[in-house]
Amino acid sequence: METFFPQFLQQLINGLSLGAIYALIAIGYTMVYGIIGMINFAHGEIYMIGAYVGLVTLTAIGTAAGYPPWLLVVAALAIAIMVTSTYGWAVERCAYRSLRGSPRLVPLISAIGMSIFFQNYVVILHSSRDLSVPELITGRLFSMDMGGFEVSMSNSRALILIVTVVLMVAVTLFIRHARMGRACRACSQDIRMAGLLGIDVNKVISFTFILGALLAAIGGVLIGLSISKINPFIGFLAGIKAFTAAVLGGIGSVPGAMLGGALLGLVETFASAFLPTEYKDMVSFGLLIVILLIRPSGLLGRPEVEKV
Amino acid sequence: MRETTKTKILKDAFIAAAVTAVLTFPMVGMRLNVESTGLVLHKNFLWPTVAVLVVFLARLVLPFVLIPKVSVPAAWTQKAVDYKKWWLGAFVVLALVWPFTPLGSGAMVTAMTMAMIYILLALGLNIVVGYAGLLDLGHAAFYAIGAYTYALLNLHFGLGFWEALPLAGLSAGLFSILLGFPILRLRGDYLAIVTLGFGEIVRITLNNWDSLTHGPDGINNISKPTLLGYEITRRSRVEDGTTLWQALGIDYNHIYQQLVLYFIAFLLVVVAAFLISRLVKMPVGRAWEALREDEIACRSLALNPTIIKLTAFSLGCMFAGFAGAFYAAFLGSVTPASFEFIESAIILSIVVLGGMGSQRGVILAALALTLLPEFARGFAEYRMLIFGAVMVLMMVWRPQGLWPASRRRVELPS
Amino acid sequence: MSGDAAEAVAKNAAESAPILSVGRLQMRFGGLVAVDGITFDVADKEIYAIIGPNGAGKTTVFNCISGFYKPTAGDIVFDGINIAGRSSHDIAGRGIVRTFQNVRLFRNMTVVENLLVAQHTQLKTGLLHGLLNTRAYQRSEKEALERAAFWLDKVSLREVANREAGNLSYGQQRRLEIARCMITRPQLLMLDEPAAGLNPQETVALDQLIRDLRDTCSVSVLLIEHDMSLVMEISDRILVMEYGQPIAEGTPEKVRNDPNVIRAYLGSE
Amino acid sequence: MKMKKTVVAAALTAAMVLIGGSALAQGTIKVAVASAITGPVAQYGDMHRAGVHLAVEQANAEGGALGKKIEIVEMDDACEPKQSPAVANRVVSDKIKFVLGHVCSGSFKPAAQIYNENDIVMVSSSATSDDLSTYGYKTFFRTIGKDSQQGPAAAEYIVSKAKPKKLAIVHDKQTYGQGVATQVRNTVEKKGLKPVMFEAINKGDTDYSALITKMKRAGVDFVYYGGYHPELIILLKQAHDQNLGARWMGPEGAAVSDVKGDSAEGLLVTLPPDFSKEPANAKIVEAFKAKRQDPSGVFVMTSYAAAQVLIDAIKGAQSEDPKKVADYMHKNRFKTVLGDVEFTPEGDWATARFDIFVWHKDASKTLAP
Repeated sequence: METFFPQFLQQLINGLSLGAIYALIAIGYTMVYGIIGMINFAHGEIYMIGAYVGLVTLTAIGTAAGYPPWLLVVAALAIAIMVTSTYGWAVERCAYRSLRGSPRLVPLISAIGMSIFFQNYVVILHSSRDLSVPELITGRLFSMDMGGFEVSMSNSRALILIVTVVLMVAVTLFIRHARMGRACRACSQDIRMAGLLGIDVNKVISFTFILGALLAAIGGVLIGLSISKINPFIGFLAGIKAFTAAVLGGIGSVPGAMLGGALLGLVETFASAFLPTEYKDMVSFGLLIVILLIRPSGLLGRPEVEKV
Repeated sequence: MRETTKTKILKDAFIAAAVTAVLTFPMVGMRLNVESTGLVLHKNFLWPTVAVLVVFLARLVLPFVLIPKVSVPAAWTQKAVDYKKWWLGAFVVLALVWPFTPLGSGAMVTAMTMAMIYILLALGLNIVVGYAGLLDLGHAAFYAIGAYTYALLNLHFGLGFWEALPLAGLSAGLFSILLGFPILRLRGDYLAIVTLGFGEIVRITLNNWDSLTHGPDGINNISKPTLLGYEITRRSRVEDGTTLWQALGIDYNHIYQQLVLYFIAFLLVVVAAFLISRLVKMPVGRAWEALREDEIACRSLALNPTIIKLTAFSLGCMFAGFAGAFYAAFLGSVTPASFEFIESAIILSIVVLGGMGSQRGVILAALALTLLPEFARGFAEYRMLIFGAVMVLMMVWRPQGLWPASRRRVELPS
Repeated sequence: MSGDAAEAVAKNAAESAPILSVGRLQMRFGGLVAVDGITFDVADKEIYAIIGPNGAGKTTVFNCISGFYKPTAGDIVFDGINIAGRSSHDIAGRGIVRTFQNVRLFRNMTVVENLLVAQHTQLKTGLLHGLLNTRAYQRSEKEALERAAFWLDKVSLREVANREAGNLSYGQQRRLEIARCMITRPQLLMLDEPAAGLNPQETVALDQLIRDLRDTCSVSVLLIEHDMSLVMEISDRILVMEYGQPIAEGTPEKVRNDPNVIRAYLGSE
Repeated sequence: MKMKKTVVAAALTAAMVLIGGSALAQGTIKVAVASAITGPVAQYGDMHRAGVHLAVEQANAEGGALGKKIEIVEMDDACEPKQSPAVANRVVSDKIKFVLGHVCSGSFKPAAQIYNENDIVMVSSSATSDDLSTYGYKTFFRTIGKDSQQGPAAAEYIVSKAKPKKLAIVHDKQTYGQGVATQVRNTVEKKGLKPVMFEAINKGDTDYSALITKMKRAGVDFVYYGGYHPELIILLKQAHDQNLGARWMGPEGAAVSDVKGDSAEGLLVTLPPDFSKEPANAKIVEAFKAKRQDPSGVFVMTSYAAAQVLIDAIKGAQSEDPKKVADYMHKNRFKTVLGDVEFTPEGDWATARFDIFVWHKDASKTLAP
């Protein structure tokens, strides 16, 4: 059994780095839900668009042009952030703003429509084929030989983990201390009252979508580089998994998104480690249904009392 | 025009144009393409520049031109007179006659048969989403359960379509109660996500459970429905069986089989539409709508919300089961690939486009969305794009849908 | 209602068995105790009012009785059964109906449909009956319509019968909500600030309507109201609450002169 | 009850006669090309159409068949089962007697039933699922090996040449992938090599690191993957990241230009012999290059051959009657770019041969030792 612990450690690393991917996307869901109580169904597609803009930038610059890989990654990130945040803003402006007062079903269906629209928008532009992303981040951060079993973590995975942790801390601090952060918290408590107290609710909501899109863009580029393959449909599955993470952690709470992401990543990894791998998705969907039934407010979320 | 408003409009126009540029130049203008030499970027900035100009001019002109609020005059939709079911009659006559007009080509009959299947699915989902207000994103799961129930009964027990049809509806209804009971107390968007999760679980189970469902290969050679006891295929599957055509003494033509399938689908739709229109007028139908309007008020009037939701959910899923059984017979083979989330999204968009809680609207929308691609073949590529866009536009401009139901008028006894 | 007549009604009300009796009701949300030690009972055909400043916990008591909140302590006995903690539709089925502070009608359904839904539990709701359009089904639907017509006349809403509930005036909506409660043949009608937002004539009409309901339909009324003139005028007995605690109970006369009540409302010198 | 039946029957007959068939198309022999123009595996459709179009153009240049030009009618089922009956019904109602396609096994099955019923000759150059030839369709043919022919070839190589200590078999749970993976497992087990793992992954998933770690723990040194290239690319990369150090092998669905980079170096692939290298096909390879199409694409040559066989069969049978053409195809051997093609009674290519190639990081391939 001497290889059990190293293998367990390797699976732990796999789980955490997968969890980081989910957390990065989950924060977009959590912030939007926390503030206007709506599941932004199109958020998975915003992540996908981030990946595509990153790839377009890389292809435009051309990997053979002799720039150092890290510069290319930074350039891809910068442009992806700029463009995808605009998409995030545009989604809110066109599809959700005018539906704010309407019954809960209406904005959700509009979000589903937006998600289908973006998927096919990219299919028409870049075809539905799998496009390979140049491998810019290669090599391994570390690899330890533990009793004949090599535990290692690739640089691209390590980068995602580090970036996610840094972003999470930054966003949590921002929400707690910055002026706009306070406004976000006020809106999430009671958006009508916040409006009455002079907070420009539209600006806060737009900001939330932009921030969510920004994080999704970073996720899109980094994950694209790590998996080295993107297609117009990666947003759908990643979106559902990220939403599961957000709900697991407690929808509406930013640290919850991170905890939920890490937990879901670990659960999926160990599920495919000990069960046949094909049941991995079943486990995560099962987990989602169980959480929503037992504790819809999730681990760190605040339970919502139904006001009569 | 004070100086400030003019510059403000100009500023707005520039911002809008800039935003459009950021949105379109990197994505629309630069298209990735796989070529033998690898990934290549096709730069063509025509459309993005057009888009930017259009937006810029629109923002300039917009403030001056007051676009009349496009809304159909209330009187027209909310017609006060209580007309008998003219729309159901018109739909029946049209659906019976058109195959014999020059339009009735093989491809059109097949497309119409698929449209009938989608109408059946949408009518079922309309009970769940339209009347009871429960957003179900996993309707394709019950569509699949119905299809696989018939396929398996046909494969293992040799049951024909007509014997298996009620069982398919029953099994879909049963599964919906099994799922429904725990999840129906969830609030709107949580319920949506749980049903979506359930839909994916059903699809993955069908794909992985090789011993029962033959996994990805699916089940093939499913027998077609029989008409008046005769088989409608060219050669009977049973040695001495006589086909309908031999009985009628006419030689086989493929379009005959398609027509029979089309009429069976149409029959299912008419029965479903009639049943549902009765259900909606009954107390249970009123309870659905009341639940959609205000669950708390319902509870305060002694209506048990769980029971009402369960009836709506199980009936809706039962119709999806019937549609699934017919789809299996129509296609002759069933694989998990036909029941992905996109099917649930299509059925939902039909209900939404038609007008939630409006049978005639749903039928109109189903016909429109399944037949449009037939007319414009090139359009097929943009079909899903337009689907998504239409769902958004409908919610923004006309949440009540294309042809909303009008409230029934009741004569009060003096 | 002169003072002594009120006294007489209140006295005999106490003797006849109370249809509702609430004992030491307590409702706690996490650390906050919203309601504590509330005890009162409502006799048959009595109009019992609960008054108190905003945030006194009046609506919380209502929600506990009607089953929307599960009280953390105390019991609520109705018709001899402890209904504390039962589901709200179960309690409603036993004959306790309520209105809401902000009117909760089925806005997109017509006035008549609102009244038909309210009779759901009494109608033939079997699927087969309806589908086969059996005679029993038709008879029950016709009866339902007749009862609806009766109640529409009673609250004078017949001319808007086919209009959507959402399009009615505020006063009309209030009356429809009361009619919708009464059509279920309740034993106890709970009114949550029925006079809120009504003009003086409408309040007088409401006063007559409540008395008429009590007298003709033998229903007891449990009332939350801020309009003191209406409360003092119509109630047999009154419970005054402040910060979730009962501070006085008795006939309108007794309560009006009670020093605690005066302090609570007008503030001590 | 008897009376009612005849009345309904009479009405039905009258209705049928009204429709009647449309006039027979003169001048050209219509051939439907049921391809995958849209959908996730569109690039297999591109190869399919490239092969077919070139073959038909060259045949028409030499006078077509029976003095008539071959007219291609392109149709798209996007590899979706739901869309294939619509395509099949269009073929039937347009009175087309010959079909080159469908591309994917999954979407071919519903259509095959309809073609079989209407005696329409169907020649697929990419659907390899075994059960297609088990339904006794007399007009079904394919110019590509089926899974059970491709599986053993790979298994043979694994057992005799690769001789792995610990073999793992993974597939993508799709008709094609699971089919060929199962064939490989059955054959290696028959030859006494028990795989330590036989598992499926989910199509569209992007993280297989847990599976790679499981293989590393099991000490796997050889992995056979059944499925298309998108998932294989990720598996190879993540195995490379975790330094699994195992040799990988895949079916012809994995041999696509996207598979490149050092994680793809040394990948073994079973492929029909690379006919673009055959000297006899030099002229045809030039023609492809002239149209900027890659002749080495896995389904290009098989599609070219499918068109060749069909046209030669029409010429050989001297008639457009599909039954005669099908008969001719069953009885004769055909000279094609794939070499000699002969069909079994079930319509499979009897002598389909698969060679083993080594894939390189620049997406080139060389014959395995």
